Amino acid sequence: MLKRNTFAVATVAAGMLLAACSSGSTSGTESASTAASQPETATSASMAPASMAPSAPLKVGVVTSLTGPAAIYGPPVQATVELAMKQINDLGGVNGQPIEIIIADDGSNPTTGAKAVSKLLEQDGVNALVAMTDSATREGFISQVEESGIPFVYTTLYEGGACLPNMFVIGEVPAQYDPIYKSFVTDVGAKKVFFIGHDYVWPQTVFPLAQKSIESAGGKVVGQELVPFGTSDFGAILKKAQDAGADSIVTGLVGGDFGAFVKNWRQSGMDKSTKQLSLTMTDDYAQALGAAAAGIYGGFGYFAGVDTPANKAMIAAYKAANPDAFSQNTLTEATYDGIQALAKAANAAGTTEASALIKALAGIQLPDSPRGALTIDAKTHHATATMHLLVADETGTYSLVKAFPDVSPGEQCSF
Amino acid sequence: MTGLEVEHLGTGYGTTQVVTDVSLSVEPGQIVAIFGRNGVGKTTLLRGIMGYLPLSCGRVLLDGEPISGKRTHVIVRAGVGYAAQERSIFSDLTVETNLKLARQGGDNREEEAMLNCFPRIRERMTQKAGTLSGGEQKMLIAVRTLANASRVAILDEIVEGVQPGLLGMFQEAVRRASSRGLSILLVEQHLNYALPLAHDFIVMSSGRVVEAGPVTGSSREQIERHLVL
Amino acid sequence: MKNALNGWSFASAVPILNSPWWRDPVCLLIILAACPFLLDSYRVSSLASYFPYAMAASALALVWGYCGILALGQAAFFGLGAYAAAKGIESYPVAPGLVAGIFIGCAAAGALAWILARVSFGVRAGAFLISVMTFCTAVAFEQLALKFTSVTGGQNGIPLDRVLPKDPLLSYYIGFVVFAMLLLGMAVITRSNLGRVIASVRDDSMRIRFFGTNAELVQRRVFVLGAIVTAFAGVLDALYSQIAAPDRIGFAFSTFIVLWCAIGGRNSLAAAAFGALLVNMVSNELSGIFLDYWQILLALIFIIVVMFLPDGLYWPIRVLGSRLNAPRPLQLEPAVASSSHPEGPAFVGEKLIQRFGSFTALDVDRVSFDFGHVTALIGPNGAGKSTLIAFLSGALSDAHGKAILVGKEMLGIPIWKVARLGVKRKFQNPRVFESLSVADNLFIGARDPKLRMRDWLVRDQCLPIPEDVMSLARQHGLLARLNDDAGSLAHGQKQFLEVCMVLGSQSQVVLLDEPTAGMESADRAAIGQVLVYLARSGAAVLIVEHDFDFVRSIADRILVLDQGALIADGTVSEVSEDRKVRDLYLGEGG
Amino acid sequence: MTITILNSFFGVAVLILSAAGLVVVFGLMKVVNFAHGEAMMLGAYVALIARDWMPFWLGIVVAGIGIGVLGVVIERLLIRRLYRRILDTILATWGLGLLIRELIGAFDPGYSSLDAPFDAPVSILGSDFSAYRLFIIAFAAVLLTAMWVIERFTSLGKTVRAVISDPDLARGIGINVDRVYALSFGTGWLLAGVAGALLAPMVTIAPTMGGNFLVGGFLTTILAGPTLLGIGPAAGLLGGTGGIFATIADATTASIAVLVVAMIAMKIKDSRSGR
Repeated sequence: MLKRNTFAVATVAAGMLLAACSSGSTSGTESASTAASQPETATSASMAPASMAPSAPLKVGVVTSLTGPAAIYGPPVQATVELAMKQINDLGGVNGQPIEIIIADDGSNPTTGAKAVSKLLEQDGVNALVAMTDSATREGFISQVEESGIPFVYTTLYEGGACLPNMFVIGEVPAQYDPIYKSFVTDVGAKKVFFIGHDYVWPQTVFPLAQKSIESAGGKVVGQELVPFGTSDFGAILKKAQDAGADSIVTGLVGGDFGAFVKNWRQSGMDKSTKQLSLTMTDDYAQALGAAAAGIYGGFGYFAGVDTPANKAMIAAYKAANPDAFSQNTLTEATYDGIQALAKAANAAGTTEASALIKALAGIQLPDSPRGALTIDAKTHHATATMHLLVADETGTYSLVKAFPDVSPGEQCSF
Repeated sequence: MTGLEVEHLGTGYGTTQVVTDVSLSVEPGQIVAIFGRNGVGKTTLLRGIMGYLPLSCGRVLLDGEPISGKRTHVIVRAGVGYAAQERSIFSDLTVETNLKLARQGGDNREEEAMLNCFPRIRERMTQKAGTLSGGEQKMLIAVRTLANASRVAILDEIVEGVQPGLLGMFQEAVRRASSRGLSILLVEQHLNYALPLAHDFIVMSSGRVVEAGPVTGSSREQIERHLVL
Repeated sequence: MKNALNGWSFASAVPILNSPWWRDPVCLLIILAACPFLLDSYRVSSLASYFPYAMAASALALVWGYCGILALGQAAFFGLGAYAAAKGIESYPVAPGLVAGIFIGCAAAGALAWILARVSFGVRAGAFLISVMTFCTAVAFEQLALKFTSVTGGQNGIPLDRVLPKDPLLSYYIGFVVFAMLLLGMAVITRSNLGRVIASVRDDSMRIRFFGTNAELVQRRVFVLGAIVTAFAGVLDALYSQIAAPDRIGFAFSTFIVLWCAIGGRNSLAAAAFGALLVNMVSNELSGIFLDYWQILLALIFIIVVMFLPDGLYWPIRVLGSRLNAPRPLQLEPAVASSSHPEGPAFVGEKLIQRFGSFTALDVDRVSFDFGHVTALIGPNGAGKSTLIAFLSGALSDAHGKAILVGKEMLGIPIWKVARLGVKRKFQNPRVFESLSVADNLFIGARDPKLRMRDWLVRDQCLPIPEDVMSLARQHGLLARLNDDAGSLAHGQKQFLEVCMVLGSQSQVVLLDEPTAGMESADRAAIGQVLVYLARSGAAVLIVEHDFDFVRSIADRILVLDQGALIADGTVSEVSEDRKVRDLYLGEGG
Repeated sequence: MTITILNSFFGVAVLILSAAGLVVVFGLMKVVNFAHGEAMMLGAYVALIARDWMPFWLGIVVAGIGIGVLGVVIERLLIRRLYRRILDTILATWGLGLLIRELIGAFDPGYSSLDAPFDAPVSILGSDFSAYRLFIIAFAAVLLTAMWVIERFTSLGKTVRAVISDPDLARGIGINVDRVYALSFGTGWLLAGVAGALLAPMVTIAPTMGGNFLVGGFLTTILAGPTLLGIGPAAGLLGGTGGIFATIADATTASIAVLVVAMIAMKIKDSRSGR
């Protein structure tokens, strides 16, 4: 009944790390971002300032959840990042130097995440940052990132609207789901939709937009229910959906609760009377659910079955390096793209200096991304990319229902 | 040899030796009383016999079989009843349950007999034992111990705090138990109660036996000499 | 003074090395003050960000270690502080916003704690109640923080702009100074007179009521104080982490505060703070290397500490400290001649009835005893003697009748108020405060139970004790063991200690339930002498006793109870002639 | 309506299942087992692993026995040293839970799924309801009855209470104290293992899943009090509150309502018990 995943936050102790203020590194990079100046070396010996020297290697910090409730997401991200690093270095590295990657754990919570970022910035002296974390964690370290001035690539699908001059987003934002919802109504036949999501900012932002899209396509939203984390009994909620006459359900549930929901849904017999579009069932999750996932729709920028040569090559290399690993999914692939984008930007700029990197990242194109052509808009700093409406089969493998190329992230930021 | 035998027993708490080289024996049907001032190790001796404390030397035999080293509940199940000095009742449970829990085997004939000695306990069967007065609690302990011991009963100051008028009941109960062949070992301060009962007496001082022998007319003086010292 | 103490002087018996109250906190603070010179700037800023945790752990040590309240929801207070600070700074300019945040956060935490304390403490409340209540509160608060997104930012929390200076050193020392002030402030309280009372509440929250202390009030105040300090820590945490997030308000974070406190040492404020800093610093160092294994190791360490080291990692210091630096004992000085007692009856009761279920334990038509006399209460087992003593000390809340004690109607008055009428009680089995020193036990017995402002700050080093009580204590070796924990005394010495505690307060009415049980005649005589002396100086002494010879030697008047009723009342000779008494009690009847 | 009522029953049944082992351990031994959720989690894992080797039902039995044996071992190593230190048992078992969770987490980050042996909904008074949910409700009812029988007709409960209140005395009247301790604790863990395995098909199996059951189980246990039977009304009160508020409001409100009701009920219960 009462279930915030309270006890699950096992790692609080590991981290319990607060956002301490950055010291010398901040001033160093700030001055670097305005004009290439001499690095300040006095305050922090460990700090290798992002200077203009082309000989400086690209040092990328990657923040993700290796422990805590979101620990499910981190390890495949780590494996994917390592793959990207290897591939880049095999092709000669960045500016003739091998790219360096340092992974840090955010412990699935903001304070640990902030600590991890301050370690990357101050101790490791990274000159670019990639994060695959939830929004709460991102908010915990965002001010540090802003102060540091180094390029930051955020690779999680999120609620949108995070804007910093030095931040770039690869990952779906709600506006990009517009064609997915419309297709769910028109192509799949969802007429009366019920929303079920966790009670936090992402579903709270996503559902009103989804409602607009669904209604503009002729569908109707008949109800919405937000639940606390750790909910595993959805009986009362499914009853509400049934009473509301829903013929389809859109779910924005994260973590283990989604699996519990799917079982509740099946055991109640509502899988016969309703269709489900999940905004969170990534490829690996669908595979873990197996037959239970059959018939559930998904909408993502990426899925493991994307039919491009780049994707097939990437998956083959990934499988070869990690035979037992989880399948690729939209989160891992976006992080892969993030690393590739940084490498490409650094090569284009010919330096790892922050302002040059940021300039190069704005508007950068990855025509051969595994998910298809991808562009980081110079104006919004968010990615324009392909979206896919998917449906899972009996083995929990997604197949494509419909693809929507070059979907704009919409009004996010304006630089 | 039958009954309870203690040979050169030494025991104590941790590294502190409290009881040294105590030997005694209690034949079936015999009553032996141990006297001594406070803190001479009487209770410690009994706890050693009962297996609560490890023995540093010596051994304890029950009907010729060694029982020392065995765990307390095994010793009790072998037929040795023990009434500790402290309030040894389960105060949250009823009198009836207190008796029932201690019952060894299904037979409660002896319990009935003992309840006849202490009719007050029978009246209080459904009451929680903690609500009994101090003297009634002692009666309950006496019933429980004497009814369930099949070979040896060890009573540690069973009449402490009992009003003089009731001593007779306790004497009667102990005699009755003795008459069915129990070896009975009493630890007492109350000479008036214990001396008329006992066949043999032992006086302890500083953890050792300082005086022992059959109870005779002059025993009282012998014992008092040690107690007054 | 020397003369008054028959040549005994404590000054000469005191070891030269003292263990000042400030030793632990100051050692910790000196180390922390030096840290910026020993660590690199990244570690300095890490360490600074752990000060709020250290404060929360210290506050829990005060509440749990010193007062025995295991609060499982400290994070609710911590989170209130953090959210209040975040809302304040979000809504107003930084300075007034911060002030408002501190004020509102601390006030809200204090109010919440007060409510929880009202609900959870009391004569009849179980010790476990507060743990359950705080547990539920923390879980509920986390739900609330997640639910009311518009106020709390939900899962994302409320991010803050930087308030603390960018310079890591400056920001470190700001936290350090705040931490030092709170730590020293709490340390002053724990070593004050109130500190002694708090510890006695922890040891036996019921017994202390019979000395006139409103234990409930003490618990409540300590709990509220701990909540306010914790909320303040929460404010500081929001400033360092620049976010107020729901993971700071829930049960998980509460348990980590408990974990730090237990690992460091719950019995010392400084040790608990040290535990928080240590665990977090080590986590920080190891997290990059083997995070998973560190979690497992931490859990193992915690289990081991709980099982084997109740003092946490602080135990070697504590053991060494108590060996090397015995704390300075109280100076006992003979009391000024006690105030004159009133004449006449100390107690008059009419139609007193006490039932336990269907069992009538007490049913007395009229009973009284007087000042200036030793009155003995005798009767067979189960006659209701202990019930009457319990009644007179205020421990029976559902008795009926009319009872005037020291001129006041006493029915329905809580125990501690009855005690403040000047009534002290000695229990049948000795009940002393086992973890307090013998000196502190005597202090608890003799102190004026009213808590004054100075009791929060000052630790009295001198205590007036009646001369005869002092000689009783000396005769039985208590004065030689003033520094030892009362729990380490032998059974008999505990009896004497409790008698001395009861007599030390110079109460007008003294109730003793078999004070001489299990004692030898010489010791009995000593106690008897004191009681007679006490009565001669005007007090009313009521003593339950079995030994009629002893009663004969001290009592002026005897009350005889049987089956809850008073069957005789008179002088020794009157009662021993009484037919009913002879029949019933002495067993000499037909 | 039918479905709403059945859902509430199900909520109550889950509370009974997750509290049963806790009630045995707390009610009889006065030990609060904060590792109970992790014991359930282990039960679910055993059922998950057993799936590849044996039928589902046999897996439940294996989970019960396996976790029960583990409980006996833990009692020997850990709990035995903490009797009558009730607050320390909270801390020690909480640390134990953390340890178990981390150990499992080091091997398996989670999110496995176990299928129920029968998954199809059945029709009750015209509405579809999960057959497995019905089974859980029935099982909880049987469990409750069994507890009542044990409490009412055997002296087991009293023996255990005697042992806890005065182990030395219990030895002195011939009770094998060590065995009683171990068996009671083992029974608590056995029930946890069975509950975890039975509920596994309803949830996602992960190292962190135990926490979800502990809060409800803990509150039910505290309200249930010293008798095994109290679990029925306690689970009814909390589950009913949750069910009502989940229907008329939303899930978050329901969980807060349950906490508030639990606090009020706890206060009333405590002032009644008079201690």
